[in-house]
Amino acid sequence: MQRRTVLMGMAAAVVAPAIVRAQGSDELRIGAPLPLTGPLAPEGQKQKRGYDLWVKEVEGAGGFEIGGHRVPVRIIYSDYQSATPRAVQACDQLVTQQRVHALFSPFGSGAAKASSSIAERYRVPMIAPTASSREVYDQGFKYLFGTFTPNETLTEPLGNMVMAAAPAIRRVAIFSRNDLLPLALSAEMKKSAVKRGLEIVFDEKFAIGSLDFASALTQMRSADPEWVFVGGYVNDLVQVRTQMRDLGLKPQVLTMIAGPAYEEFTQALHRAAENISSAAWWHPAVRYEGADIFGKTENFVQKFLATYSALPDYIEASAAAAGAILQLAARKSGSLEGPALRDALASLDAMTFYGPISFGPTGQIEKLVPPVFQIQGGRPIVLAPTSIAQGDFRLGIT
Amino acid sequence: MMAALLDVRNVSRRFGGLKAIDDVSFRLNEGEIVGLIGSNGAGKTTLVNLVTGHLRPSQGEISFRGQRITGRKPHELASSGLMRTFQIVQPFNALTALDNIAAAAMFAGGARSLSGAREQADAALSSLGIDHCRDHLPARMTLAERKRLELARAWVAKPKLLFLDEVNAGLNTGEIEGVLGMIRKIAAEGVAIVIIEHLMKVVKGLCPQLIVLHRGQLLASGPTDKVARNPSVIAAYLGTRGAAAMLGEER
Amino acid sequence: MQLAQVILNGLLLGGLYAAMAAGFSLVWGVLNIINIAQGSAVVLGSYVAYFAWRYAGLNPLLAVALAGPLLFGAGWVLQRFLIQRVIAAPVLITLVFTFGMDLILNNSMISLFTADYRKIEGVFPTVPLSLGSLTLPVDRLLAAAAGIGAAFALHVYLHKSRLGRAIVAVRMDRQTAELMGVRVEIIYATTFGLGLAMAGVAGCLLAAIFPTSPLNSAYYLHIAFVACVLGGLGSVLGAVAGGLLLGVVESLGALFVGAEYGTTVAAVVLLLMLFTRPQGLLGRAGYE
Amino acid sequence: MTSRGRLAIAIIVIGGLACAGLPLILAGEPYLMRLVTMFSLLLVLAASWNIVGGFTGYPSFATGAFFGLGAYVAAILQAKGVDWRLALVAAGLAGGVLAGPVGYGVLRLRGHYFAVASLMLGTILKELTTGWSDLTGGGMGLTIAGAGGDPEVLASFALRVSLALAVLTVLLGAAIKWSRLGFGLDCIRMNETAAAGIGVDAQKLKTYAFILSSIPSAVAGAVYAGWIGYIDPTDVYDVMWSVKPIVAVLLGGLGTILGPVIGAAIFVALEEIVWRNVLSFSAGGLGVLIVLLLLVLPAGVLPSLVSGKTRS
Repeated sequence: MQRRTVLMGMAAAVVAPAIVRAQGSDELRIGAPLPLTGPLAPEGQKQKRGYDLWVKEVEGAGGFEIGGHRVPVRIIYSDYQSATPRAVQACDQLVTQQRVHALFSPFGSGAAKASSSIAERYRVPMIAPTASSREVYDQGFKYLFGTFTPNETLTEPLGNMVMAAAPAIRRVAIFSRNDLLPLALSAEMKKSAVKRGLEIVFDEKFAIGSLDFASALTQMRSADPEWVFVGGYVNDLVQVRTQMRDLGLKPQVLTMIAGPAYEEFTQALHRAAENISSAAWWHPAVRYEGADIFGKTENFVQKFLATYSALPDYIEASAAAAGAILQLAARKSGSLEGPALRDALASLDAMTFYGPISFGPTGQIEKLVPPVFQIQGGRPIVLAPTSIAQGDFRLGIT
Repeated sequence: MMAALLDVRNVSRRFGGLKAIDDVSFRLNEGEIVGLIGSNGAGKTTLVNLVTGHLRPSQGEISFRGQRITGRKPHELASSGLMRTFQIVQPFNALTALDNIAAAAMFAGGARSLSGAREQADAALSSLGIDHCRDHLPARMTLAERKRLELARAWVAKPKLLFLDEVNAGLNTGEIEGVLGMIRKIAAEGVAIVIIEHLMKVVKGLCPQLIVLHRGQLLASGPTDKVARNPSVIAAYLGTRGAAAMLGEER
Repeated sequence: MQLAQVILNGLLLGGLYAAMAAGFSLVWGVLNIINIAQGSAVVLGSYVAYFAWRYAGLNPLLAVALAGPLLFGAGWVLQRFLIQRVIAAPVLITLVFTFGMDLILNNSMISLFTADYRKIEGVFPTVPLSLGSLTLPVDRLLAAAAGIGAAFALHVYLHKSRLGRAIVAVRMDRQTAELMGVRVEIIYATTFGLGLAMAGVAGCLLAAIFPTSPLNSAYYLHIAFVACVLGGLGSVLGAVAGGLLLGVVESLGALFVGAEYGTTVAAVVLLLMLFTRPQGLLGRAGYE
Repeated sequence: MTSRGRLAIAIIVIGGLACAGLPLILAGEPYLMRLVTMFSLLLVLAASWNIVGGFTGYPSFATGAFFGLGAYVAAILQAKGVDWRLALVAAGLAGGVLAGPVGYGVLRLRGHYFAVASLMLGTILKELTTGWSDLTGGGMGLTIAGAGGDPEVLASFALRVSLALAVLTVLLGAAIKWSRLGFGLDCIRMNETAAAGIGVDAQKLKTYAFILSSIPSAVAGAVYAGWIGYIDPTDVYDVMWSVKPIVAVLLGGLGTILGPVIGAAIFVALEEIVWRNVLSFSAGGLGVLIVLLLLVLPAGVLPSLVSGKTRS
């Protein structure tokens, strides 16, 4: 009897480190591959700011609560240099080497889609804070969860709003960066426009990294559009807007996604930013009473402002929300085991500072209503949903 | 009448506005040894470049062994028996003397394997008297040895016609004798040779025939004794450094 | 009318390209080195202009007086003490060497300044000039004019000053120049310095119009390549012609082929040029 | 037996042992497996670049173009349900078919002009791939269907295929260097005018070398695509795929048969150390490596070792 206990104890001593490593109840490790260098570096930095704020908040609360006790949380970053395959490798390495309990996906839909197969292989839950395309979630994977609604949830309310304000509008121009998200948004924009009987008079793409758009915009000017939709990232959009002004191109409605949500957009353009309409998955003007670690949206915005001296945008909020969501799920599951955590995420239905969180069968967020907004008086004013609207839609640009 | 080995008909070459070679015609028969002379800038090297395919004629026709070769590439001509050496030696610097020659045996001489090519190269080295350089890199060889190496390389290619572009330039009298010995040996095998040379003594000793170029035009051609006494040839040479040197040596 | 506007856009762009290509072409022609780091040097010039504007309110067109000498000094030192040690090496070695320098410079800028795009704002009037139905943005007009002006200044310097003439002499015939007592290492260092100074100048002008980020460097390098080959190696005026032509070709390409193929059109033009007229529009045949 | 024969047998034996043994030894070590796979792919690119850059002396920057082409050809075919073996063969063929006319054109240029032209090939292919989004997915990239399944199996499989390809490419290099073609390439590198003068058809031999060099590069791209499971134009046409093999060969020894092997090993080791320790300066670290290498050890490790031995 005694001998048996000793033997078992010895066996346990040998096996124990392996169990501790696998369960890792001593700390929570999250793998986060980020594009800290390369073309996506600005976006990668935003994602990192969101994560870091969340970690700081958790540390302030004395740790991450799991199964009745608190453990420190550690995010293991890995720079994938804006190269998607490197992101996939980084995910693999984070799971197999660092034995992380969960993954925050790399930036954007393309990288999220590519790396989600790693999460699926090793049964490690992955939260994608910046992936919106349906293709990402249509792979039949069980371990992938995303905090962005599909792209048409941005273009449809925009379409409604523009048609209500200017029913006479007929001619639409679409100009898009030849890149995953902007192309997907433009495709949805096209659908939304055609659905409303509008005519697409200009439809072009520009290469990633382009600085000069004068020729294409000259051509666009000749097509005489009333509504111009531009898909791209903040730098592209600032350039397109400046060069539109230089060429005297003044449509009644100018919609740009996904840059006007960033503070640097209005800072760079000043008056030229006025009346540009946009939509995003989140905006600092929204108001939710969260059950998560940040609680009220105002609270999150305030803490972000205090830490980074800037207003958070939707990427930063979504990244912080990824952490908050993981926390809610872990509290529910009481375990950091992949399958248990995954099940808790799948069945989650809670309010956060970011908005209502519940994931559909594909893992993409449901219920969240992306706000439509317009730059008015140098800052973004929410126009929809009506519950949080701060102003009315205005026509014309300077 | 037997077809000429080389037939150059009305060949011209312009560089921009300058006529480097102007309507030159001549013929060469098998086994003939001809001196090609002319003052600096007369167009000798240009003419060699035109015949060996390194330059394309602006006008005119060139035939070799009865075939039209105008515009053919140098490597094709080398493989079909038309070889040359360069005024400035052009060895393969990282190959030993043996392999320098073996390369020519392989690509122009028709050797099937590297070992076969090296056998031919060894034979050439010893019969041309430079076997002591067999395993040397060109950088370790004297200028005279490198000139001989270039000759050996041309020789193993088994040419029918060989252009020698100032093989003696920069050599002393003793070294020149050695090179001349090699040329005679090659000539004795029935290879036709065109020698570009400044030294009249060398030309007279080797070449029964002469071709004289002056400002891109053919000034005279024919048996050496006759051409050398041609008043227009002497007039063209007088007053130039080349002529002075030539006359000095004749004395 | 649309065509005229597009050509005008191209010419305005081309003025900037000219400044970018002039220094690159000079270095290539005289030192027989392709400076892969030229694109990053242009970005460095842009940062000089950006920070001078940000902290001292300096107009980016005037920042030229700051960035030019600064990059000249950096280029002089780099050439004299680093590149000089591989200058006689084969093309492959010098290419890979300057590529390594580019990686260091570019990554250092990302580390120091981040990859964020920075934009100079509010210096130039935002209302464009009108010429009939043609629109002429003020900032672009000034920057393009300054770009061409800088290239012409370099041309004049090369042909009128003592040192400039020595540079031209070394380009034509290094050995003879050496025999005549020209100290070639010093000429090389000066040339490389001038090359980077032109990059710095171009960077300031670009900063006036486009946002600055280390990520722009590859695009700038591409422009310098194509404009330089179009115009002819080592010829400053050729680079101006090449830059203007490239600007127009790119703009027309965007119009007729599609905006996303601008770079492809330029690359194809470059290849055609290399095959048919490698000496460029105005240049003589180069070193090889 | 000649030294060449011994070297060839050594490559075959050691390479064969590595192909058979390493996947077993490294089983359960995903990190090391990935490292060795990365090494093998770099070795393929280095050894194949060496044929053009080392043997022939033409500074090609087109490796990345063929790597990317191979990756896309294989990925598209696999997406259409073609067997992976056929996809690899097709990728190699596509590389060779493109290399023929392209090589014939650009190899008439020399020095910098050749380098620039070869670099442009990658730029053009990258933009065409991005633009032709119906076929290639454009900027959205392509996911390779066969990449799912058990990660262990896939990793071990990728390791085996890339190792085998590396051994074959090194052998190809040896076979070329010791053949009539290699002798001709040697002559072309040293003196193209003189080579023409002794009957070397430089244009033809250079084009052959370019084609033979492109085929393994394209197949390497195909293996990479299947291994990673997702490709996009900015990644597979990255200029780094052209530069890293050059640096590896310069590290090991330009124009030697084993230089690429040694160079690729040192390169992967250094890159791994740099990547792990100075995350945000990884590209700059590579730059420092390049500059130091060319200043301190311009001949590469292998020739420096050999000449050091003969000196002492």
